[in-house]
Formats: sequence, structure tokens, C-alpha cells
Amino acid sequence: MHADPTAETATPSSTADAVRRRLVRKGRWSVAEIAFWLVAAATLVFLPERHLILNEIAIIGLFALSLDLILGYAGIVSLGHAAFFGFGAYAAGILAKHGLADPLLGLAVASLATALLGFATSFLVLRGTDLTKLMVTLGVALLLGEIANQASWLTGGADGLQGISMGPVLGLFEFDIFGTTAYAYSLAVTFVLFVIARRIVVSPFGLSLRSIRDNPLRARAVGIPVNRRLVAVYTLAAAYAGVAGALLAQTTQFVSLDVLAFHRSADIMLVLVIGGAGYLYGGLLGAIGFKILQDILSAWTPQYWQFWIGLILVVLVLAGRERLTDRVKALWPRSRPSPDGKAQALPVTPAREV
Amino acid sequence: MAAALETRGLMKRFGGLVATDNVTFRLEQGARHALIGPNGAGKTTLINLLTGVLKPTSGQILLQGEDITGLRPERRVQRGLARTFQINQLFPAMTPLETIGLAVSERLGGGRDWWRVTGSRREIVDEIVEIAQRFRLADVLDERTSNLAYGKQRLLEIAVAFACRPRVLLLDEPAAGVPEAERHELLATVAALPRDVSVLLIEHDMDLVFSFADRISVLVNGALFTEGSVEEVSADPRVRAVYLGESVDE
Amino acid sequence: MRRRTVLSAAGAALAILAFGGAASAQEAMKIGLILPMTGPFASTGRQIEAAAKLYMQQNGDTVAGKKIQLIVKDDTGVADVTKRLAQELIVNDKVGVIAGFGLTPLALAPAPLATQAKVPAVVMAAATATITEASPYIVRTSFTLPQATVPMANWASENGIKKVVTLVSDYGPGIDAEKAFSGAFSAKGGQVESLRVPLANPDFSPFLQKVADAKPDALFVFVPSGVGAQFMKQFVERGLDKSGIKLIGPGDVTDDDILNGMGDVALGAITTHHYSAAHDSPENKAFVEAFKKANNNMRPNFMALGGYDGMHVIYEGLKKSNGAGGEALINAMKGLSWTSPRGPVSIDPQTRDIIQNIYVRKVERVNGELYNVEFATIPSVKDPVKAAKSN
Amino acid sequence: MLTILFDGIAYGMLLFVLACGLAVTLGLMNFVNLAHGAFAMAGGYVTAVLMNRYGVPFLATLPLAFIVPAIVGLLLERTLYRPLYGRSHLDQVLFSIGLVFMAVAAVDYAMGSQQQLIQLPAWLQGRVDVLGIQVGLYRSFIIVICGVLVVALQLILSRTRFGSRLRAAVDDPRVARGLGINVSMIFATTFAVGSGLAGLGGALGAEILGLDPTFPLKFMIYFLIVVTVGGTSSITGPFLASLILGIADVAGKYYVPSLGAFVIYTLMIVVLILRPQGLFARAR
Repeated sequence: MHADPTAETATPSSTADAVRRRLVRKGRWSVAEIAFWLVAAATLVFLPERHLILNEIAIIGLFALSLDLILGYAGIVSLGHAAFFGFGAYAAGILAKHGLADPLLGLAVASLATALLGFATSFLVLRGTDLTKLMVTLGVALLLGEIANQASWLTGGADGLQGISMGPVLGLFEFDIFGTTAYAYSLAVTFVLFVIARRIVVSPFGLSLRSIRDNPLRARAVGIPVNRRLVAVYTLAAAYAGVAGALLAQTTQFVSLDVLAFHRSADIMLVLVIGGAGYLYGGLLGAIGFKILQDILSAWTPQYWQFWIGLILVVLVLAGRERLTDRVKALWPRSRPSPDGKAQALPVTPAREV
Repeated sequence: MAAALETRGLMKRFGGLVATDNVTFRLEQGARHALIGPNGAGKTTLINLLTGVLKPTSGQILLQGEDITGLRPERRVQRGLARTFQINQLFPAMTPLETIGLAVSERLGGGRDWWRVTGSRREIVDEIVEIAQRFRLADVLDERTSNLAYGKQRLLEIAVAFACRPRVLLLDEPAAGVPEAERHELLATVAALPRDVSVLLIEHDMDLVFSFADRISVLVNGALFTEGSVEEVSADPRVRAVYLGESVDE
Repeated sequence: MRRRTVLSAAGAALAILAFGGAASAQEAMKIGLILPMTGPFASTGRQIEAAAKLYMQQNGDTVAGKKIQLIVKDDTGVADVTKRLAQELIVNDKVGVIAGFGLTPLALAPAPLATQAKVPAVVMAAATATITEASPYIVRTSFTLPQATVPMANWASENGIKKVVTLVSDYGPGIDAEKAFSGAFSAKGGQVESLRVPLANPDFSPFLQKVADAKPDALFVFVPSGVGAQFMKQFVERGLDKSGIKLIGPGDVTDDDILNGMGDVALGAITTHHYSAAHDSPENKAFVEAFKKANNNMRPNFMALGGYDGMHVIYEGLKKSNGAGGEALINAMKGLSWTSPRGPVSIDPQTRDIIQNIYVRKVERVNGELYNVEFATIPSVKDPVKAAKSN
Repeated sequence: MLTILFDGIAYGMLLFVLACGLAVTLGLMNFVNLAHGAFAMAGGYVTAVLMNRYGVPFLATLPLAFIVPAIVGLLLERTLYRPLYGRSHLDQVLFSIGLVFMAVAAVDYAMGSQQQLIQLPAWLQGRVDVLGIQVGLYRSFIIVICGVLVVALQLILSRTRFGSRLRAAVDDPRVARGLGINVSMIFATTFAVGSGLAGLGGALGAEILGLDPTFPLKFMIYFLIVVTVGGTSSITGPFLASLILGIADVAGKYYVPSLGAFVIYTLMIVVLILRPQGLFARAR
């Protein structure tokens, strides 16, 4: 990390090598990261009883990762991200219901369909303050939920979409009642998409997104087509969320209206913010923390677990959430903690001042 | 030969207020041209018109002889018109390395590249190194921008604009707020900008204007008041009256 | 250093997950009770849980040599959570029966699991007719909406009502109720006009205005219990009661849980349902008294009864199957008949739905409190949808 | 026809009283207080408990439905909210959602999860015929109370010393502080009043909107819609937005019942796309 003291006097080529090393290093995996994924893979063998909730965690983690792409990297706040999650879930579910039972084909179709939806709605979030964006995205999700409710001939309406039967993954692995196939499948998909996302955020494209988040005025002045980039990442994130939704539909073989509900969007926001936005692992860690906590608390007190979740949120914020997440972020070489403790990754600008 | 940058009858009205009044102006190739004027003369509006942040009410802007009036800001940058900001507009959470790398890779078409790691292309790395050395940032490349000394931040501000390889560079008060100790480094760097870049300098600091510019335009109340060589303008009694009188002859 | 922190945190998470799993099941019969305990439908969950616990308290926790253990889970009213919880209960806790299910999608989501794992599922609340068709392992102890609704249509046409507007919440059970009523009522020569209200709807006034414009003899209404109160109030506020429009519907609108709080606005509403806390029988008196005593004077409603009878079906089924689960248990449940607090009931061996009396009731003030007072009985009603199919 | 308009106005007025406190906290303190609905719920429960357990008449409970949430709001503002003013919006969202969860579970624990119902006095029930229009008495009552409140708020903001200080603090807290205005005190007072108004709205709305522990979550979206559509820079913005939304919602459901639920969301999206700052925001 220390600056090369010989930089100014060294020959250009040796400096160039140093610069390149520094830039390329950011694409390299740290030990903590590798350990994280190894532990995740190990749970396939060591925690056979918990595969069902782990499956849900993997799906929520992917969903939160998708929100991180737009919130943490591009600075677009969304309170309606469930629109894409639910759309993907319905796409995959309806497809399977009508005979196309191959899971991977379903994922592909669902992600394409949601990408289209994301592209179409991305133009709504290019303008306005954070509050406006929150409400516009929320409105889109609510509208979609209402459409799904009305179109009960297609979606099953409020009763939910029944009669989904999935074929085996890759033609080999049937979904079992222990959720092992489901978890392995979701984890594998999440991992692959994570690797892609990780490449993307260290690419020049990813760098340009961060620059837009930090200072759109300057980003434009550097010649970055800001709107086009935002549309691109919003579309990508939509596709990711669509895949997460499709995974849920395929592994639970049921889709109900609440995949589009407000609480999905709000929960995923909580998950991401708890885990910390802007370093990709936030969504995954947040999903693990939130779900385990919820599982323990709601087993302990099914009626009143929400109180304790609420208390934890309040304490977390008062105790300085960012300090905690910064400590975790520091494990990842690329993102350094901000010394002033201010939200470097949290682009939410004051509503009145934009 | 076409001017590097030219405006023809440029007008901007905000409601009843005329902020830019029929400005027709040429920035010659390789020029070192200063634009001065008292506060509220409309310098910022003019810059915003040139860079495309604002749309003119009427009139034309030409870059290297081509009409760019209707182009969006980022397209103008891609055509070779870059600017710096009077108040730093940097990426506080990024390092100078990333900032310059961003601008370079963007210009080389890398911004659409979402698969390769930044820095995997040789020509990008070479150019980052060249710019970092030119702007004396090589020893702070890995610092967080928000932690840099103010003078270094100003240098970075110019370096980012320069990394866009502009044919025309608009410098908006580059030395504003730089402490005396760091000033020399900055002025030397500005003076050493290559001659194939035409520079329009917007400045309050008359020392800098006189040492840097070979031509001066004076803007008053949104209109072009006068234009000429440094000697002509500094000798013009009307200019002294409206402007220089206050800042030079005190 | 930091790496170690994260690794140990990961280890801790693993440990929590591992030990969160339950111990193995031996001579116990576990019942997984999955209910919405939080969220908008929490009161459904509370009633059922209270009734199930009351039943166990009254009848002991050992049946056919097996110790009954009740595991309550909160699905927050979200279908995929219900499914996951059911799956975990079956796979990890090795439950012999899953039960509860507050809403239609919550009952439908885990249905394939019941089939796959051969675990009986006792539906204690959800009332859409089709639910028992989703799996041969589903038994229902609540009611079906057509079951409660068709008698309403018959009663209405027999009592001089010619024109009815139906107003239902726009979701499965609502549409079920609307179809059942319209079908039966127009078959008898009545005239029906239909309105559907979004489920999340705080203000009924525009819909009620439409009703007022239509000037029907009666308004047939189905909204989820809970929203019923707001509906009643706005009905009266709009003066529809005074303009001679009768309020009729299945008993969800005059839910016992909140009926007393509605006040005089509810007076005179006529409903058909399978249970009223005011049902006049010794079984019911004992049930209501014990329930109130155990639950801080809360009045049991039809949800509670569904839970109570659901436990009864499980207990009696186990007795008949000698403690065996799976297919033996579901077969033992078929055809059970007993006297419930709601009256004589039995489980239809073909449809696994409950056969029960439907009562026509009117809201009246009894000893200072509002009750649905039964004044006519239609004995042994089967679910009309499935009855029509089998004919 | 006019009845629909009347109902829409009453509904809109109610929304306004419920949401205006949120507009103020958002506009003035730049604080995203999603727990706003919890204060409304508190007011509703104050009224319900006083009426049902202690037999206090409806009208007499209303001042308390204002005062209790206002005091709670004041205490929370002094202790928990204040340290978070400078924090990011996401922190504020997380914190206030946490408060909502706690409030929901706590009320559930204390009061049970069922609907709380109140009995209006006889003179507020039913409706009368005014010039051929059917007018609900309770809705008229709501319109009158809310109308008085709107006028009073507007007068306080535009005519009193407190109002001018408040506006100064809104425009630029630093300058206001420099002028010797006790900004912190103004914030606290405003927060308390906003919470109190929400409580009053909750009490008035219990009859029409229902009241159960999930109230703050159920109506959060509506409050946010009112505030974003109306803009946060004035009181009149959210007021007009409430009216428009109320009327559009009621009329939409009356004339096109099958599309009823779409109206309010579509309206919001369209408005925000055309006017991202809100319909009635001052140009900046």
C-alpha cells in the first residue's frame, strides 16, 4: 500500500510495472474471501440439516448482491427491488408450470425477461433525488404486484402459482426434500454470479460506476456517458435479482404474490445495509446474519421476535454501524475504510438539497 | 485554419435575466487565452455553456470547426473539450491512481469493458504513469484523494482533465485557494502544459494571468467587453475602470 | 488478526446453525404448527395457537403411548417461508403432522411436501375450497367458503331478497365466496351484481357508494376477518342500514374476536357460518369458558375452533392408528365424527373436508355483549364445490 | 358524484394530518423517519384505551391523543433521534425501521394483535342530506378539524415568531444558529408537534382506517407517497398532494373499481417523473 519512494526517479517502465501491479492486485482474491467460499461449500457436507435455510440465505444473498450493484456501486437507491425478484420468480414459475422444467433454461429465460424489465424501468431512476428514486421504484414494484394479482389466469393471483414441477438440475440432480440439491444449486448459481460481479466491479466499467456514484458531475466531465452506464448497471442488477427470484421459485416450487411485496424490498435493503454496501460481500454477510438471527429469535419467541430484531437494528445504528462494516470491508484489499467514518459507500444525498 | 474553440452569437437567458449576451469569440490553436471579468460577469455561465451543462438560448459553439452546440457534455469531452472546476470536483473515496486510470481508460474506450481488470492494458498503464509524473502525483498515487494536500488535489483536478487528452482545456481558477507553499508547483505544471493543447484560463489572479496568457478577453455583464494582447488589455483605461482598477492599482 | 475475527465469526455461525437443529425424535409425536404469528394476520395465529394449547391442556399430552409435542413456527404470512418451515419441520424435527396454515397460499405452498413426505397436514384456517385437492394428505377442520356461502344464498332467496350486490376482497377466498353466492343465488332466480375490493384497502367509501347507487335488497360481503369491523362501520356511516339494505355474508365479517368491539353498527347483520361463540350446547359453553379463562378473557372465534378441532382430529386419528403416522394416520382421520363445540361434525372420507352444520345467525346483544345468535340450522353441509364435482 | 368528492376530501385531509409531521421532519431536519406511523398508532391506541377501558368520551381523548405521542416524540428526539441527524439516510432508515418493529411487537404484546375498535358518539354517526348531497357526519367532522389544523399550521408558520425562526432553520441551520436562534430547541418542538399531529391523525383515523399493531407498516407507504408527491418544502405542498391523492383514490375506485388499486401508484410515478422534486416544491 505504501507509495514507492523511488517512483519519481525510477525509470518509466519500472514505475509502470508497479502501477500495473497495484491495479491488477485489486482483481486478486484475498485469503478471507477464499475461506468464506470454502466454508460455504463445506456447509453442503457438514450441515445437512440446515440446507433449507441455507438455500434461502444463498438466494437472499444473491438478491442483496444485486441491490449492492446499484446501491453500493452506482448510488441508485431502490425501495422496489422486489419488482425484479418477483418478476424473475413468476417468469421461472410460469415457464416450469407450462412444461419447460429445466432449471437452467428457466434461469436463463427469467434473467433475460427481468433484464428487459430492468432496462425499460431504468429510465425512471435517472433523475430526481434519492427520495424520488425510492418512491418511483417502490411504485413500480407495487404496480407490478397489483398486476400479478389481477392477472390471476397467469399468475394464480392471491392463491399463488401452483403446479410447478422442476426437472433435475443438469438432467442429473433431482430436487430432494432435504433441500440439498436446492442449496447446492442456489449456492453454485450465486457463486458464479458473484464471480462475474466481482470481475465487473474491478473493471474499468465498474470503476466508472463508482465514479458516477461519488461525483456524477465530474464523471460527466471525464467523458463518461453517465446515463448509459446507469441504465446498463440497472439492467444487470435487475437480471441478477430476477435470477434470485427464479431460484426461489424453482427451489420452493411455489410463487405467491408476496415475492413482489413491499416487505421484500424493504427487507433486502435492511440486509444489505446491515452487511454494508459497496463491497459485494455486504449482501451475503447481511443475509447470513439477518436470517440466522431471525431463525433463532423466531424459534425462541414466535410472536415477538420482531421486537428484538428492531432493538438490534436500533442499537446497531446508535453504536455506529459503519465502523463495524468498515472493519469487515478492510479484509478485502480494494476497499479501504474511510478514516472519517462517513459513509463513503452510502451515496444518499440530502433530499432537499439536490 | 479553424479555431480550436469558437462561439458565434452565444446567448443565454434565465427568464428576464441575460446571463450571456451575444458572445462571439475565438480560441486559436495552441492559444494561452485568459478570460477575466468582475464577479457576476457571467464567466461560470459561459463555461457551463461551452461544456454543455447548460443549453444556450441561441447561438453556436464550434470545436475544431465542428458544431457541438447540441452535444451532451460527455460527447464534448470525447471530442476533445475538457475542463477543470473552480471548486474541486474529485472522487474523494478513490485514489489518484484510480481517478487518472478512470479518465484514461474511459478515453481509450475501456469504460465499456466490464470483464478485464483495470490496468491489464499496457497503454493505459503507460499513460497513467506519464500523467502522474507530469502532474507530480507519482508519490501519492495510492493515497485516498480526500487525504491529499490541497495543492495536490488541485493538481489532480488538472491531471484528470488532461487525462482526457483534450485539444481544448478550460481551466477554471486553477490556483484558487492553493496555499503559497504549494503554489509554485502548481504554476509550473500549468506553464508546462504541451503547446498542442489550447488553453482557456478563467482567473481572478492577475499575476497568474499575466505570467501565463498571451491573450485576454474581458467579460462584463455577460457580454464581451474587449479583447486583445496582454499589453493592450492591461493598458486599456476602460478595462482598468471596470476591473483592473480594483485589483491592480490599489 | 482481522482474518481470524472473521473466521471465528464464521465458525460461530456454523455452530449456531448446527446446534439449532433439533434432537432426534423417538417416542414422541411432534406436531409442527405453522401460523402467521406476526404481521397483518397475527390474530389468526394467536387464536389457533391458544386453542391448540388449550386442547392439549384438557386432553393430556400422551396419546396412544406417544408424547405429543407441539412446535409453533411463525411464517409471517409469507408462503415460501411456510413451505421452508414445513420442510424443516419434516426433515429436521421429524414431525408427524404439520398443521395451522392461516391463509390459502400458505396452505397451498407446502401441499406437495405433505404428499412427498407422506405427512398429514391439518388445515385449521384457510378456507378456499380447492385446498384439500392439492394433496391427499390434507385434512381440513375449518370450513370452506362455498360451504358457508351457499346456504346464505338459499336463505336470502327464501326470505324475499331479490337483488343483491356482492362485495368481496379480491383474493382467492373472496372470489370463492363471490362465485358460490352468485351461482347459487342466480340459480334461484335472484339478481346479482359483483364488486371486488383490493385486499390492501383502507377506505371502503367508494365501493359503498356504488352499492348505495345500485339500491339492492341486500349486500353480500366477504372481507378477511379483521377488516370486517371497518367495513361494518363504514356501511352504517353511509346510512346503508337505514336505506333498507340488509347486510349478509359468511361469518367472517362478524368475527367473534372483534364483534363486541364493533358496537351497535353490527346489530342485525345476518350471516351463515359454522361457528358462533354463542352456540347453545354444553360442549361449546365449556369450550368458551375454558378458552376465556386461559387467554385473558379473549373470546374464541372460528379460527380458534378450527385449531381446537384440528387437534382433536390429530388425537383421535392417532388413537385409531395406534400411534402410527403417515398414511395410517391420514386414513384414520378420514371418517372421524364427533361432537365439536360447533355441533356434530365429521371428516368426509372422500374429500377430507369437514362436514358440519351451517347456522344462520343474526347479531344481537346478549347480556350486554354482541353475539351471533343462531336462529336456523342447515344440517350436515358438505363442501358444495366438491359435492357438485362428484355428482 | 359530489359525495365522492366529499369522501375523497375527507380521506385526503386525514392523510394530511397523518403525514404532515413526516413532511416536516423530512423537510426541516432532513431526517427519514419511517417510524412516523408509530406515533400515529400511539395516538390511536391512546384514544382506544381511554374510551374502551375508562369510558372517556371520544372528544376528550383527542387532546391526549395529541399530547401523549408529542411527549413520547419529544423524549425520543432528545435521546435517540438527535445523535442521528448528521448520519446518512440509510442509517436513519435502519434506525427508524428498527423502532417500528419494536413498536409493533410491543403494542402486540400489550394490547393483542386484534383490531381496536372505538364507538363514536351518536352525534357523529350516520349522515345528513345537505342540498341533495349525502354527507357523512364523521367525515364532516374530520374535514372541519383538519381544515382548522391546516389553517392554524399555516398561520403559525407564516405569522408567528416561531414560524419565522422555523423557516430560517429550514433554509439554513448554520445561518440560523449564527443569528442566535436555538435551532436544536426548534427541532425538538417541531418534532414533538409533528408526532402529536400524527397521533391525532391516528386517533381520528382509527374509525376509518382501522387500528392494529401493524398500522405503522401498513400506512408507511401512503405517508411517503403524500410527502414525495407534495414535496417537503412547505405545508401546502403535502396538503394539496393529500387532497389530490385522496380524491383520485376514492374516485378511481368508484369509477373503475377493477383498476382502483393502480390509480394512486400510477399517479405517484407520473408526478415524480414529471416533477422529481414533488408537485409543489419551490423551484430551487
